Amino acid sequence: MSKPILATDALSKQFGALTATHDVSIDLNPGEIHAIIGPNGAGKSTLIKQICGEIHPDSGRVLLDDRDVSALPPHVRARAGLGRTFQISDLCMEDTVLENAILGCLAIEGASWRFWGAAQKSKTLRSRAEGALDRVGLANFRDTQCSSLSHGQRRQLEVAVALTLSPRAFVMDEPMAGLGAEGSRNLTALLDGLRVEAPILLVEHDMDAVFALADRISVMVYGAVIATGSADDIRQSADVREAYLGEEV
Amino acid sequence: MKKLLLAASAASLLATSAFAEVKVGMITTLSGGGAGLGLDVRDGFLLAIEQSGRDDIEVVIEDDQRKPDIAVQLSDKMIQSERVDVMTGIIWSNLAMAVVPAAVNQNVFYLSPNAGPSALAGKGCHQNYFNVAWQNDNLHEAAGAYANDAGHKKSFILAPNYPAGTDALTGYKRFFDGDLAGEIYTQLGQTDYAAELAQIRASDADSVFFFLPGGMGISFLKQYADSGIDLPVVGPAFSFDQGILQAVGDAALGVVNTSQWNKDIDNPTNKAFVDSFKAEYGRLPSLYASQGFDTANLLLSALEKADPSDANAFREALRAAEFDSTRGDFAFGPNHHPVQTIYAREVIKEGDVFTNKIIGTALEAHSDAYAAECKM
Amino acid sequence: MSSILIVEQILNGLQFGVMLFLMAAGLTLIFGVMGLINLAHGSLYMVGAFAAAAVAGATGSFFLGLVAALASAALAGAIIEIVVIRRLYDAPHLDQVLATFALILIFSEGTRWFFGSFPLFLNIPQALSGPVTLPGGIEYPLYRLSLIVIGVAIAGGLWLFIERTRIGIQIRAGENDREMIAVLGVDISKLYTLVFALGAALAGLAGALVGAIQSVQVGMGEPVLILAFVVIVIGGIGSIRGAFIGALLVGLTDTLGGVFLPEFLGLFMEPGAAQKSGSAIASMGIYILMGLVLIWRPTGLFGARA
Amino acid sequence: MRVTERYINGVVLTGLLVLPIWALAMDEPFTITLATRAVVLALAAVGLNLALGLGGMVSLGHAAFFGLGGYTMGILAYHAQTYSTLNLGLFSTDGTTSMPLIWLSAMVISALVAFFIGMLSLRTTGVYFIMITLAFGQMFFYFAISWAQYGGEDGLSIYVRNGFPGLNTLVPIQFFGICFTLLCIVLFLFARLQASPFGLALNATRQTRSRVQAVGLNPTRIRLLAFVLSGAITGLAGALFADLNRFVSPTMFSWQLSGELIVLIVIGGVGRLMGPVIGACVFVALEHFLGALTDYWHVYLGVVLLCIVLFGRGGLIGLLTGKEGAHV
Repeated sequence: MSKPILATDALSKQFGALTATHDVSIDLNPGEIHAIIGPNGAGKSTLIKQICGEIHPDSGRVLLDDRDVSALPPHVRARAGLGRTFQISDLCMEDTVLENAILGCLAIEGASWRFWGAAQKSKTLRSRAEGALDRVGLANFRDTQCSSLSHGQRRQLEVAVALTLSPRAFVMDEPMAGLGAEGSRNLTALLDGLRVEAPILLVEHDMDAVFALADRISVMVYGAVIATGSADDIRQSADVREAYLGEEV
Repeated sequence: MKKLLLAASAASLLATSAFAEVKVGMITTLSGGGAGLGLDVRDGFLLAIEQSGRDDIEVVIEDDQRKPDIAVQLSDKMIQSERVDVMTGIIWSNLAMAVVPAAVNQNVFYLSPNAGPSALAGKGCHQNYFNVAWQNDNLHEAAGAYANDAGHKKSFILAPNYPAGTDALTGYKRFFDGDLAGEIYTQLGQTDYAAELAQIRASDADSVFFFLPGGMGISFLKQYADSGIDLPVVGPAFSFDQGILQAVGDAALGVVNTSQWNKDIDNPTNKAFVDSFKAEYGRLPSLYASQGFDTANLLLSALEKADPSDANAFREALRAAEFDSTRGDFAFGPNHHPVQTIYAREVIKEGDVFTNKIIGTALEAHSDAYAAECKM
Repeated sequence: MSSILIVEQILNGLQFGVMLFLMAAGLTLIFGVMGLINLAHGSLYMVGAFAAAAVAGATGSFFLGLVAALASAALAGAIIEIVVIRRLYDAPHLDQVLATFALILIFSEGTRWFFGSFPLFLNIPQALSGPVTLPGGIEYPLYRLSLIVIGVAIAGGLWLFIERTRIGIQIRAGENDREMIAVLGVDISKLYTLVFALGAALAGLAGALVGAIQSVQVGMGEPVLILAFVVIVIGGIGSIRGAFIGALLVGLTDTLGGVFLPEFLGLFMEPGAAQKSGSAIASMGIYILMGLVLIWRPTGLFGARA
Repeated sequence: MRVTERYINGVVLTGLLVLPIWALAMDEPFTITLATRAVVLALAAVGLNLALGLGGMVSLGHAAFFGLGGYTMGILAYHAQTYSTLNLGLFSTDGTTSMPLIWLSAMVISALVAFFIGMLSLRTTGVYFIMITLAFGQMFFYFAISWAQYGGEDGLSIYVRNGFPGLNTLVPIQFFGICFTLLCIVLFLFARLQASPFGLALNATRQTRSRVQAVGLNPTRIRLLAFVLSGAITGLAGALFADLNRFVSPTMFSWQLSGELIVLIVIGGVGRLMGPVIGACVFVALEHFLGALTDYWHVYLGVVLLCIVLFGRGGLIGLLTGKEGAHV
């Protein structure tokens, strides 16, 4: 087995009496989609936030390409190669689609301290941004103001912005949230193709999508990972059945 | 009253009035916190102009909002746009410092109805600048002199931490022969004096001198009266003026303050002024009103003799100061600041109204400490 | 420096702090429940003082003056809430700052229009005037002592009101989740008007109480307003407890700094200069305090962690 | 009729240039002074607009930089006029009356102070940011009041306007020309910056901080730089304002002035290139004409402001173009 690109090592986080994550160790290998599922409140979003650096764990480490990034702030982790999407679309609503995509290119092109010359006229920025928009199918909307996009298009744009970073790994927090059946199908197809570029850590409630996409699935309950395995393993796991269905073994 | 105001505001709108031969620009504080003083100066000034019966004097009135930058802007307007011959009206020293030096250097005459900063009395004096009120230190110096007469030996003195406050304490100390039990600079705009009162109580002072203009003085006196400290208090007239005495109330009764004017000064001009002011505006005139009235009369007296376009003759006419002042004798010293008598007054109650009564003379024919520095 | 003087100065600091609390409590409540920055809170303080002065002047009763202050400030608060503030709850902070800045202009000049440019008279009631002797031989004005007692009593009452009454529970719920209490059938707009009027009444009461020992004049609310903001920022915006602690801290820092800093500098410098620089630094004291607190805890002492 | 923003910008700048020239022809020098005042206030507000309109930093303490610029001018000119030496420990100077040097000093000093204030304030957000900037402004205000050496609350008068090579700055139209040129330069730079990659990033920090982090940018550093630039521009305006009045005083530090700068921006339109310019013109005009009509003009100003906030989202430009302004 090749070395994992992203890994967590015994991440734990308490909020008062509430255990958000307990001793979570998961990894993400090249070329795979690793899905994390679990009931609401299981700590999936908290886990993502710890991986991306928005919340500091009480103990444990986050490793990216074998490098300990636990002490780094979110933007440095993003530069190091974490491409993140948000559960609730987090975009610059007053800006156009293209501007949102260009924003994603600034760090990697080292352009954020350029004060001269219009961002939109920079060839390097523009070609990278348009490439990503093409990829998710938003090329025709690039001059549309983000606030006039449909919900599904915003989800696509989230993915496009993450793509512009050329990340080592994607970390996606419920990308299908709020999408209809057709939207989910389109996005599933898009993600399916993305894993070639970088592996995806996918938190998702849409089980059709998860079982269609995931190479591996981890199940989180009450902040702890109770099972990890292929789709079939998880279907048959007694622990998972108990957690979801309350069946005694 | 209405008629007067109308005339004034109409004047300020109609920039060019065919028959006006003399144009006077008045920049004063008519809105915000210190508006009371400006209103009094304006009313006193306009009263004198009206009584003169001259219709060839146009007074352009503008509100400086007590902001120096606005005052400078208005001064530019008066000089550049209205092309006034004479300016007057400024209440506050800092505004005067911002406006006067530039104005008098542009060949405009300035007659100060209130502020008298030391810089304009000494090295910065100017032949076109006349102060009709006092040099800032005067009333404080008189307070120091009065404290000697009253037999005070040890004073506790306080003033706000800004230039006029420093001048006040310096002025008091210049004439006071006794020792100081304490010297405190309070914050400008401070409203609570509990801490200072505690220090006064803890000291071995036999008298208190304070200079706290406007609302600060009201707060101080009320709190002083309530603190149970019963040392005699001396201050300049500013905190005991007709306008604010009613807001201080009983707390001010018996306090001695120094002033170059009071409504009971016995001369016909003053009597006529007090009566006509009451008749016109329905309130007792204040110190500031008297200064506005005197300023206008000085101007009128000079206009009788010369036209402002003949600057030298007009200046001589002003310097002669041949007008009947509400305060009796009035003359200018070599630096164009008044040489005058300063009285000690006591706060009394007449019926329902708090007012002042003269109890003695603090300084006679008093000039100021800076006149020698003035090279005119 | 005698210990009597020190105790007296501490009492002064407490009295100042307690009055600041009355201002700050309303501000922080309004921010906590409605998320609104109200720059016009100082105007309500002024309204209270003017109403008290006018009514006490007409009737001769200080107590009636206080009632008038409470009523008129609450009424003014309710009116501006209904006419203006209500439209600003979901607006960005910038709009709130601006609209309430506009209200200051309207209130200040409006009051001057109505009452004239001269300060009004309001004196302390006969029964509370003069000093009393405290244990230890400290002479202290009875009225100021009463202010401390009234202030602490109101703080306690407010705490009981928020913690123990039905409306208090709704207010606390409103701080946590606006939509939820609307779903639970609470008339949210009435609740907001009520909270706003309550905050206004507290400010008006503070204005009347303080107006009796200070000067009742246009613009009196603005210096206090800024201090009250410093208080709630130190205490943590939205926290009544924070407002109380913050108010006492600010009151004590301001009073004691103004007295002891010049004394302290006097050990090294000549007295006149020590006086001047001491009071200069003391006047910046509370802002320095606020800066330090925010560097240490960016959301104030008792603020919700960001 | 809806018009484009570009068209409005052109009309406003042309109008602002033509008015003083007309006044010159009509021999109405005071109108030129008023126009200069509007231009200088606009410049100060353009500075604030960089922080507030683009970066979403609602600073209620920008008077600090305005005042610093003013005092830099006042102190340098004071020493030059009195032939005294200003000793700053490490180095000393005899002051200067050269405008370009004064501008440079004012901008450097304002930028340095903005850096320190920004370092501390940008740890906070929202209301806390508003309040902490207000507190810093107040600190400077009180300091200036008790700084007796430079006049304290009386302020500091310089009797002659500072010089600019080849021009007579005391002639109103020439001084107007200097201020107007500076405004145009700053507006041009502002427009370039707004469209630049940095401007895009800054604009994004206003809308969503977490998104900016997620794309690998440090929002605090971006905001800090914007705050520093903003302070420098407002400081420059302060120096010009002081020269316009030939006078500086602590009122330049007052929090009402910070409030007024925000008012200017909102009247014109938040985050718009010309928003502050339009706001300043309207404000100065209101001040002049309403002030002449009634002593109580502040009441009307308040009502006008309220209407803009409640009904006129996007300011005057928004009203004319039918587009909302930036949300802060």
